[in-house]
Amino acid sequence: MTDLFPPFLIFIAGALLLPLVPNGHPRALVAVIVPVISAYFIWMMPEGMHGQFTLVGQELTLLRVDKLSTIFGLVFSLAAFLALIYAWHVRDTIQQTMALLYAGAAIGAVFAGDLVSLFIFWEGTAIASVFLIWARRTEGAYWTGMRYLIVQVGSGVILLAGMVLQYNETGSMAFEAMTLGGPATWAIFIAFGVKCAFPLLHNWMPDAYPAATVTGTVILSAFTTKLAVYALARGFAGTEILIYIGATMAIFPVFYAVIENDLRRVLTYSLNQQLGFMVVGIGVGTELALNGTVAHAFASILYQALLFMSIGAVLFRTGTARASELGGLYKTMPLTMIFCLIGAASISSFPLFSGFVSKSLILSGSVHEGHYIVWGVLLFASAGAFIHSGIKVPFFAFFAQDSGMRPKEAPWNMLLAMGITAFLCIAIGVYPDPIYALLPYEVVYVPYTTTHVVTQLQLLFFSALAFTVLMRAGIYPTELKSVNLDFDWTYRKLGPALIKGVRSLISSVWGALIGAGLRGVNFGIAALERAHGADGLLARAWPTGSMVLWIAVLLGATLLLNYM
Amino acid sequence: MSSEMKTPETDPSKLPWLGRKLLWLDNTRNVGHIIYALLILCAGLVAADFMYHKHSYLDIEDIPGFYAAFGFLMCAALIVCARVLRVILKRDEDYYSPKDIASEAYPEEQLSRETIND
Amino acid sequence: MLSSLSAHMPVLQVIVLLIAAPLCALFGNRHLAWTIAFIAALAAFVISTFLLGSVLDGSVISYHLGGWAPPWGIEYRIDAANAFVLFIVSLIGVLVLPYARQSIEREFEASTHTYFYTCYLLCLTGLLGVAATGDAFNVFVFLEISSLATYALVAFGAKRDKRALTAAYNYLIMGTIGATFFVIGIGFLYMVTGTLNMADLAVRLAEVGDTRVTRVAFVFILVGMGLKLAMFPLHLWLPNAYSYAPSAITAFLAATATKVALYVLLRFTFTVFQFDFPVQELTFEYVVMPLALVAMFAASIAAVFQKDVKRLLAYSSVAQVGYMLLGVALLTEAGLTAGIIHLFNHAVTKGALFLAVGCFVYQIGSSRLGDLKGIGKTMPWTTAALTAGGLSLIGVPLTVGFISKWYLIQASLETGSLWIAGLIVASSLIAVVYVWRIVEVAYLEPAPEGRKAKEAPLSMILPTYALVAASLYFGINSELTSSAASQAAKALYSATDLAVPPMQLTPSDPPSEGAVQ
Amino acid sequence: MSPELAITLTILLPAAATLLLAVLDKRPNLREAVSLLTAGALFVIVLGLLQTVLDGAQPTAHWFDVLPGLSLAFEIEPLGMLFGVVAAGLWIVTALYSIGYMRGNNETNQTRFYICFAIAISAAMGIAFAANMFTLFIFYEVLTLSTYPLVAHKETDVARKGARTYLGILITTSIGFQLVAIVWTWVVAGTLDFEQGGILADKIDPTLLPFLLALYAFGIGKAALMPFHRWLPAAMVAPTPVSALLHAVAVVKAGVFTMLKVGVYIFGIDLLATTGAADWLMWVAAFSILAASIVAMTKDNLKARLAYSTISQLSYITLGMALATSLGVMGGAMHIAMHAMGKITLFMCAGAIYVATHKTEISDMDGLGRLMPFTYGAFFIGALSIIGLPPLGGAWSKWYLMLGAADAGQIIMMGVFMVSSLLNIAYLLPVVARGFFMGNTGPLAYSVGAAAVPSKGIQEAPLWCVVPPCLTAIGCLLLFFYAGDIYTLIEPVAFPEGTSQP
Repeated sequence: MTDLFPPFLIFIAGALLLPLVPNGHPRALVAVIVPVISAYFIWMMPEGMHGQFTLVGQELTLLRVDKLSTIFGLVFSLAAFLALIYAWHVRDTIQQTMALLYAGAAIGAVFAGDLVSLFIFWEGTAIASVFLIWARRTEGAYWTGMRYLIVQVGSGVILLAGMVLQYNETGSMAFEAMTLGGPATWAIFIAFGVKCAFPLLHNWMPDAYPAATVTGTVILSAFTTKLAVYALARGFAGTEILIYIGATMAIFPVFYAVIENDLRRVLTYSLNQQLGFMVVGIGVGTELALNGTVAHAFASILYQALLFMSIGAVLFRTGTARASELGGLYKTMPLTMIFCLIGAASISSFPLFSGFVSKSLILSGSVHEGHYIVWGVLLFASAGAFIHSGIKVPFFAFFAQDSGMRPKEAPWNMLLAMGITAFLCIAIGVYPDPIYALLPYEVVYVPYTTTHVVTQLQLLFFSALAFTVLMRAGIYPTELKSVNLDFDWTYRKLGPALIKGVRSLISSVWGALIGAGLRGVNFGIAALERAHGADGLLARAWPTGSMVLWIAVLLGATLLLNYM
Repeated sequence: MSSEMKTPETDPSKLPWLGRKLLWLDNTRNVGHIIYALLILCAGLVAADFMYHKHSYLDIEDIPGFYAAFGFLMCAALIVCARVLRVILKRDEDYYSPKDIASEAYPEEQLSRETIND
Repeated sequence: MLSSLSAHMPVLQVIVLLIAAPLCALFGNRHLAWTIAFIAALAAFVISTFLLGSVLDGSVISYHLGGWAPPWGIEYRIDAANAFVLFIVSLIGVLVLPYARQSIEREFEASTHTYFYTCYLLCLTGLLGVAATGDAFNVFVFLEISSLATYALVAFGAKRDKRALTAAYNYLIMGTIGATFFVIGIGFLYMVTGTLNMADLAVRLAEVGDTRVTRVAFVFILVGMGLKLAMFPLHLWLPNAYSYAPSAITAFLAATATKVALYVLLRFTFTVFQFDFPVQELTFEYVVMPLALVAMFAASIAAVFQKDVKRLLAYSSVAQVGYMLLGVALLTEAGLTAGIIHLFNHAVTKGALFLAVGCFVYQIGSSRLGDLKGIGKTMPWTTAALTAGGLSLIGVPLTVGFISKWYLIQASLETGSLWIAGLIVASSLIAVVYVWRIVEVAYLEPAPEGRKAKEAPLSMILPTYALVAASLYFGINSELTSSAASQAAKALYSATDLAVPPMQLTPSDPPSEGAVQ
Repeated sequence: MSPELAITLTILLPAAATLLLAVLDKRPNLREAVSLLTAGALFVIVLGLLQTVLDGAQPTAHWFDVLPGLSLAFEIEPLGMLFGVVAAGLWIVTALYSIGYMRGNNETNQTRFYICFAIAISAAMGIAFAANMFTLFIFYEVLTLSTYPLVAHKETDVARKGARTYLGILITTSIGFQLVAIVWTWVVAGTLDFEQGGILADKIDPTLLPFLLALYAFGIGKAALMPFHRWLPAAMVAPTPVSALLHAVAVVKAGVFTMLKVGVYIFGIDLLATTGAADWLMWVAAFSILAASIVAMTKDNLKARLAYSTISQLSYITLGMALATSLGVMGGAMHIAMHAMGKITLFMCAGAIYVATHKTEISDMDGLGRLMPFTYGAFFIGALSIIGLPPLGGAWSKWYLMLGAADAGQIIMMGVFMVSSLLNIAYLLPVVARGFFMGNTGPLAYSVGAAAVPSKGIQEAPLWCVVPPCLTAIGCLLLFFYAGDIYTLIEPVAFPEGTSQP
């Protein structure tokens, strides 16, 4: 059916093979090898449209290989590889299988050349990923998973609706650059937006990611949102509204990240924020900005994974990721701490770390196009990111007040995964050219200029200064066991309350109606029985006289009628 | 930072090598040193602004120490705002319970809680 | 020999039975009596089949009794309508006999069996005579013959339940009143026309036109026949009579008596009073139709609440008569066809049902619902027959009931009255309730301890199944019944039987003036 | 074999098998063999017919006239062929499954069960191949009656009550509304033959069309359009193979199939589109879809939940017809097959769970998935197909239904399909999620670093309860890739010559 072997099939084959391999190291090894093979295939694929075939009357293109899809395919394979090493110790067949399927679906989606195949993989990521949440096997995770799944599939059905409308209008299922216009493109846009966690559509993310298993969160953080970024970059590059959406996304999670107690949720908010940068880049839409988006996606997958891995390791050893319960772990988990700091430095865009060479592309891209306010906003967001992810996460986990916990260092596989990731973060930061070479457009950008380094360092160090000062002054909000209301309050509290109210209203009205109806029916039946039952008027044995009376009545009436 | 709570003493020999090396952070005075270092670094960076030709797109960037001021003020504002926001947004951990992960412990069998004392 | 016999078919239809009846009593041996009765009934059935076959093409047979030409002599006039009725009645007549032989064994003393057969044959004679004759007064005579025999037959049930006597008595009073009204009506007609031959009456009445006398005559005939055919609310005699009569008789009566009375009403309405007679339309529209509709519901609902299957079915019969009258009261050819086809279909169905119930009575001595729990496992064939008949009552496809419903609904829709169609199906749904009460009790309730019941004897099962088969066969292939019914309707409704010169079976007589218009 | 004989055989073969089944009452092995062989033979015959139909022929068979002008006659057109193949194919699976279930559960009256089952299939075949509405109605009623003993199978009070509701609603609607509608059609059109483009155009006052359609739509009680849906949950007292038969193969599919037939061949899509006679039906169907889903969410009994799910899914098909577009018809027709395959899987899994554990309530099933991985895996796949997710068959029917809605310009109806998918998730996947991940029964596959040793091992239901759902689950998957064949089959119906084809 295809002239090239689609990489997603490798994952599916791997997922099918996995349960047959003895659980333990052999199986973990198989799982880790799969993304390597996939990366090789992706690397070797020539550019162009491949894997075209017809399914139920639809022309499908399974493989659209160009620079944009290739780099996403590669980074997804890389992320899967790292996450699977990190998850080497996991012995849960479902998690293992689903992790592979999830990565496979994401890679499949990236190479999808038409909306139908995109939709197929789009839903695939939703279904496969939810198992990583459910696998936590708690009541809370179950409910979170249901919410997550509904939102994710919801994104899929909105995409489907958009496709249907698109098809109805144009008769084409091609997935090309679109212009926001009619309901069709809006639906597709919103579908992408849900997975990209646009403001107010973002709640699934802080809801779900902290709920997943230790390893699950690492895997989750890599694919879904970056896939959405890819889809937006492919379909809506240069759509102006994205700039403002992105800017909003870059700011408001910052506040939540600062006051959030659960460190995995802090990281989720920061992930959301990083997506904001990418979305701005897509909105700006110039070659520079798009390069920035792709580069930032690449870098952010790695450092975000690294951060999630390190906090995951803490969770794995201590049973909690709450800032209020952690602290002082640097003594016993120094390597994890260092990797966390590397991740933190990367997300904060310290020079020589990966964030520095990618984020600046976006900032430059926006300022080149004259979006000065947006530029300012992003600058603020960068500083904010440093506060909550660069300082807060490592500080409260590893330093701060000694919690008294003395966990062992993370297991070897986690350390290995974190080590490789950390190495990559630094490598990209130090020597970005290989990544730049992979970007969709020619890169004429030098990240390391004096101005850039100095200004960036100023920004970061003064942010750190502000943190220190306010911390010392006791103004910085203390970490407390708490949850913070977010927009999901609307569907976790308000919605159910409304539904409950409406339902009780309806059910009482309905109950009253049914009750009245039943009484009516019963009364009717009783009346019927009185009239028609054994001794009823209409069924009793009548004396002859009465019968004759009836004859007389009928005769009389008929005669009367005839004489009228 | 405050250490009202007495931290349990751990035998340093059981700590990993790197952990032992980092133990000097336990000392409050050393933390003070770090803060001084930070201050000096900050001052140095502002001073550096005067020593090279800034490549700027915006006039505002040309103000010496613009990024420093921007970073400091914005972060201070952010933290203050967040503090105010928390008053509005904070709820008990079991606000969404009993069907919420915030109010339940991570399942023990999926963890490998090992301490250095084991 | 055969040809001369065939020439006398119309009269033989009646005479054979009339002769056989006293023979039964005379020989005094119940086995011999049964044989005679059976042969006679079989002969009647053969004759009726022959007659039906000869008139299905729309022709008319006129037989002049004793060679006296009408309107002076008595004429037997066979067209599709009454041939069809003759066919049904004689069919049921012959099928019930083998059943009765077994059935009455346990219902009354052997010594009275010969009288039973005599009464049975007389009743059959009367019913066939009513249908066959073309003379109004002759109708009355035969009606009385059959009625008197019926009263006696119902009273035979007294051995099992004394209330049969009261029922028979009531029936006698009511039946007599009905017959009297009928004869009063005929008297009025004779008064204004001076003739009793129905064909002749039709011609002369058209000349006389719409007078008060004819109106009164019509009303008396209507009410008189309404009594006999159990038109609501003149049905009050029926439930008791059917409940307490011997099982075989219940089946026989339910399938035949009311049908013949309906035929008479139709004959008078559509043949005799067929001229432009506004009162007729008025009466059907404002009296018969509402009463038919009320019957469909009131009697059906009454059936739902009955605790005895026989009585339940009796009420159902009243409701079914409502359907027939409804079809007729639509006053269209389609409606009439529907009424007539239901007449046949219901006869077959109800016959089968009462026969099946009779099997229960024979085996467990009761037809109360409470006694029939779980009977489906011990008497599977009988219960299956009952169920099949029940499905037909409901009007499930592949049964005759469905055909009737189809025609009725079609007829009502053709007149543009969706609401009547709605009422028809609504009433059928009540039938679902009462039929399913039986089915559930018979199949799904656990059988009581200690009841010793086995399947009914073959001689009872076979006639039952003959009728069940008929009700299925004519439900699957309604070719015969529907063409017969529509032919009959044509015969009754359009004046063809007067316009077409009747076939002369008595070669000597030329067609009389009166008969040919 | 001539097509005419083949058609006759499809109906008579299962009917004739009942006699053999009755004779073999006391020899269960032979009896089940007969049941299976008949199913297999029937399927082979139907496949032969399918080939004929795919070649473009429309084989006919004429039995006899029941009423003058109204005959028992058969003509295989694509829609009927589709239904026929689905019914015959799934009968094999159900027959297999019945053996496992009935024996595993030690049910009584097994012979009666198999006999009624065979009659029901015979009736389903009659419905599928009917050449006119009259024939269809007859077999429709036969189906109702033959399934009554199946519903009442257990002969308990609950079973009796359920069966009463079942029969009551189906008979009431079919005689009360459908029969009237059919006679009405006969009176105005003079024919009841199914004809491409309908038989009612110019025959009836257009203002009356919605009423006639209402008589049909509510008269086809088997389509479980609200408010005449109660029979379906009531029928849940039946043994599970019956539920599978009722909810996936014969009964409900007969209902919606009739609905499609009425829409396409009695009214004609064009007539419905131009007069807007089906607009109201669209809303009623949409209401059914959503309301039934919401009710399903509140049900803790697995079979009851599936029953309401069926009500909802059936209205997809009704809605597809009511959209009065070619694509809607295509989607509706396709959904017959897709839903059948998915839902039969779900029911068989529910039955397997019951046989293995005697549990009926979802809240008691936490953790069972780890004991019964195959059953739950099949359930998962079936559920995904019902939800309409790729790569499972259900995705295509939803695709065409939504295209139909878009074509009709009914954005709201698209929204209904979308919301319904999400509701499907909310009530179907909890079973899977809780089965695999919740509760403490079953092996803990976690213990870090150690090989997973199942603590209790796998405790699946008997083999013949597990294999059939797995087969149909694979079927769901295959349908995704072979939906094009269904498209080709239905194409001449949905897009008769002259209409534009996408």
